[in-house]
Amino acid sequence: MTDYSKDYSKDFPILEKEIYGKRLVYLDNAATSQKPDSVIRTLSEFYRSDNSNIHRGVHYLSEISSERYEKARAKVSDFIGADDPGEVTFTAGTTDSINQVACSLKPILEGNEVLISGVEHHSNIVPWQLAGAKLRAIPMDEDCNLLPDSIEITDRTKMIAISHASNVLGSVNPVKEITEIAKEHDVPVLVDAAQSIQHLPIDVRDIGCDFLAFSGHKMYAATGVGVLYTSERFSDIMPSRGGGGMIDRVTLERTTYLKPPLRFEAGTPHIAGAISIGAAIDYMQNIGMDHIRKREHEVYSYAREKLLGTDGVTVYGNTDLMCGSISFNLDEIHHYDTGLILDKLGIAVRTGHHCAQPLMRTLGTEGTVRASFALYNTKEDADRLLEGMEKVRMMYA
Amino acid sequence: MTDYSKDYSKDFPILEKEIYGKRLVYLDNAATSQKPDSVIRTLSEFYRSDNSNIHRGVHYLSEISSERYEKARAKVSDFIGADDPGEVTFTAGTTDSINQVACSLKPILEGNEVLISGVEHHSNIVPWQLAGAKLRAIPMDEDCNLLPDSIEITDRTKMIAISHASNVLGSVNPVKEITEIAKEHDVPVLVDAAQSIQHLPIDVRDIGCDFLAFSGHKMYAATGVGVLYTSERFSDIMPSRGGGGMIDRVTLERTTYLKPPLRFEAGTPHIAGAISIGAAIDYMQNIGMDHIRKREHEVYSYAREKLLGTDGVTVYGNTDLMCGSISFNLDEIHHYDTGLILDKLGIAVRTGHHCAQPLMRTLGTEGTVRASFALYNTKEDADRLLEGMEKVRMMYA
Amino acid sequence: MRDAVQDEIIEQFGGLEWLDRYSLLISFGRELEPMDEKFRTEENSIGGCQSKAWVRAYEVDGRLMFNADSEAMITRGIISLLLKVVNNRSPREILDLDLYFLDEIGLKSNLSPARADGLASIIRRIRELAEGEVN
Amino acid sequence: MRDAVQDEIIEQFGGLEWLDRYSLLISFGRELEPMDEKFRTEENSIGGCQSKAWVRAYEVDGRLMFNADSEAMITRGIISLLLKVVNNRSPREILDLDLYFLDEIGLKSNLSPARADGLASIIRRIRELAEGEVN
Ligand SMILES: Cc1ncc(COP(=O)(O)O)c(C=O)c1O
Ligand SMILES: Cc1ncc(COP(=O)(O)O)c(C=O)c1O
Repeated sequence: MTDYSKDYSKDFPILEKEIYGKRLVYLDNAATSQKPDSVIRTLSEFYRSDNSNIHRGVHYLSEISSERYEKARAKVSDFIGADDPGEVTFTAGTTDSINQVACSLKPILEGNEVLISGVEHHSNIVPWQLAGAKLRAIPMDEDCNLLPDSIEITDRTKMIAISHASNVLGSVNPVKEITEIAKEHDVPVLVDAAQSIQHLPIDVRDIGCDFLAFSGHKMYAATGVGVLYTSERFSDIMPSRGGGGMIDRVTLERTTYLKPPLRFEAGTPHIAGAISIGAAIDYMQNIGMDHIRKREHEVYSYAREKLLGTDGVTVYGNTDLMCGSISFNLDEIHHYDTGLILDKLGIAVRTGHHCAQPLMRTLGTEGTVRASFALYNTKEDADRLLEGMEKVRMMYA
Repeated sequence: MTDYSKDYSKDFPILEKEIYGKRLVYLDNAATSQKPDSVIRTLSEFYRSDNSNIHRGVHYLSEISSERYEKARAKVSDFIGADDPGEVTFTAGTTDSINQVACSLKPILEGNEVLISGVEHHSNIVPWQLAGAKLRAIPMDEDCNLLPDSIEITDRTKMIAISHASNVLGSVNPVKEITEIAKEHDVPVLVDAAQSIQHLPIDVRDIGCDFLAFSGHKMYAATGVGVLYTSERFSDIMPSRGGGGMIDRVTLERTTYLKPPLRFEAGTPHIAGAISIGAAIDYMQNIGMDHIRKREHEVYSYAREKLLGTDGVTVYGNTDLMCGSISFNLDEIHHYDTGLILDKLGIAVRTGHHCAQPLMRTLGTEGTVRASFALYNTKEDADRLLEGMEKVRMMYA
Repeated sequence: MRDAVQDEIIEQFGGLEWLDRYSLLISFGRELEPMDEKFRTEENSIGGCQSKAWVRAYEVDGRLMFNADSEAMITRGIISLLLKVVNNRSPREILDLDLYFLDEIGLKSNLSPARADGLASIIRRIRELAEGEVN
Repeated sequence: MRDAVQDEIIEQFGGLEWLDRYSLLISFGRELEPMDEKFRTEENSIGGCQSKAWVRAYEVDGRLMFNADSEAMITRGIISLLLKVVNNRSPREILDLDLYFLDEIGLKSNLSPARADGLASIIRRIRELAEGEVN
């Protein structure tokens, strides 16, 4: 029997903090997660004893750093079920990963079409626009759930780019159904896993996607680092960035490039950050991704049901499989006001458009209050949120 | 009187390390510098007590993180003499900074010409090639010193991109003379300050450049973060990356962007990394950049003169103002062998082409041994290097 | 220099807990005259805040009158205080004003440009409008 | 399975300090027959090392003979040891070989793909060449 009552918050130093005299209830995990002690210590111990630049270094520290960096790559590869660590590139984050794909494929995308959804984060919208593609959204039902059966792929559709889980609604999108349809038309699929990698077990072979993007800082690791999985099928696409570490031979006239993953890692990478992703994966795998999912689901559903049962609250989105975020508004009360008062009660939520303006327009609001959960959140945290909202309503009564 | 004998290595925990039973002599600073305790502690304390995503957060931690991030930006702005913090963008590193400029200006560069030098790092070569520009090198003398008087600017010259200091030779290039010539022809200038920011006081107004790029990890700060200074004159260029945080309004049809610096910072930035640059600047400014320069110069010149006075050693490059790197080879001994043996003596140097293949061809070698210095290196370190080289020679005698 | 309007606000907020301060701001916000729809233009709007906000100014006998609004009630409350302080002064006086009350009633952090409520932008706009009238 | 050639190498290096091991490798490197210029082709060259290296194989009576070279003397020394171990064996034998001597003489870290000497790539190439002969 798994123990759902274990208090993981003890592993996260910042959660001991009091804000305005109250224990911090951190529900802004979709923006960024907190870091376990093991990750923070990995980072400082790296700088204290192993730090060096990697690749081609002839000296001891460089060897150790290179090995630790490559071990982190292998760990990510296992964690997402890639065929080979060569399919894993370290980037600066989800946004960076998606921009790299959009930039590499620009010659194909320009003037053509990228299929996205109506719940996408700006980071999965703007890069495609900058690459010169037209965007079309897969139809959704009234709960903002994608309707894969309504996908229309034309000759001009050169990419399907879909978030695995919505950062606003928490709904998990049917990415596997989508890749199956895409395969029939031989259209590549990019999955934005920024909001799922920390909540659900992920297997790129099972999903069948060609690209997968996520951020370290949302999965208990450092800021400034992320991952781009690129299926071996796309190993020879042009790198989008040039610099040290990714070239075979450089002349002023002509340059040839290495194979992936180095091909896609121009310049000195975020070595400590990559290693911190390895440490974060260790932390999560020690608990177990299945356990994390079940535990989070319990707290998430509890909070969601309580919110749905509260008068005067609009909760957005609704589907079978959800994780992470819950978005809502209190009737007649601006999301910003709600957030501001919750803050003074020690409850950290995010308010606004959550970098998803097209979705906000669909929801008919300028913004929402978003409570987003991580493995350390408890039903008690949910109760604190609900009490806080009661307080907000009283202040406006 | 400044005290040049102070042992700054005490501030850097890794330098207490023994490698193969010998005190580590770290002379691979051009690849990456070590981090002072104050920077390492800033990083872990940030994650332990302030970590949050920034911008538009309504809660306490988000406010603190945002303020610390913006304070770091202001500190960088002061450090390089920018007119306004809005001219400072945090990037993933020098390579990333240069790629962003090349990508933003691609419409202007494509099919036209970028003037570089023959001593450039691949990171200041390949991005321009990827942007579709032709490269031409400013003529050099036999010591690989640029000859600004021989600069030829044509109608097709759309950018001059020059390293401030060579990562191989240590020679400081006449960037100010170059910007003056460039101004006459209204050609923008990018200065790659990856190898100067940690050694010399830098003032972008004095240099007169339009762009300045450097990396945090080479200036005592975290990996995965860098800076791009963009003169206000170029504040309206197209951002090269899209995503959260840099947009004003997004629709599937059309997106409008914020002003710099946010315009150029798509996605969650390396918040902890930016703050670590602030801490590194504090560390350097406490010592004083002038003091650092003088102190380093003393050690650097000592090492260089000793090397020049040693039989059977070829030292590359030679000019009045030098800093950081010294490149050399032992006659008849492959640079890799030299590096390998020095390593076992506890001396970390880098060997190979140092991401500067065009320069290697000019020097007529496949690679060099490079010893590169930082503020914590001493004459004793230089002596260890020289003793080590004597050992290498004996082993090959 | 101390200023009677600001001192009065400080006295009202003196010693209140955070939630009581917000309750007071909410009631000030409710009292604030809404800005006429026709003035809620792109030109009068303020960027950089999570809740939309608008500011405009008009002159009456050499003194400036401000009219401002926001979608969020607490921001409306702050705006309402701000207008009590700046309204009906000469442009020069406005530019010379030290808005110390914000600090003293605990809203100093709202002055950071990184703040979501955009108070810093609203104040900047007020100053710009006053500056436009000085010459 | 222990193997006489490897055991002999291990004995030679046994108990030596690092610098003495390198001296020994240098002398092995010096003894290594240089590869004929005509075989130093793109096809025979090994990527991923700091010093250029080349490997080729040829068959003699069902056994493989390797010929390899590097610009760096210590790498030549390691190559020389490696060839002593792999030369003159059947392709099957080569594929089954456990190169334990590298670990035991302290060169295990050279097997990491991140290593600048490319030893890992050289061994991979040797295996590939043997594999090509198995069927
Ligand atoms: C002159 C120069 N430019 C650019 C770079 C690239 O810096 P980074 O790898 O931090 O992006 C380096 C670092 O090696 C350098 O020395
Ligand atoms: C679904 C989704 N995609 C992309 C991103 C962008 O991630 P990052 O800011 O780490 O690049 C986010 C984070 O907010 C997200 O939620």
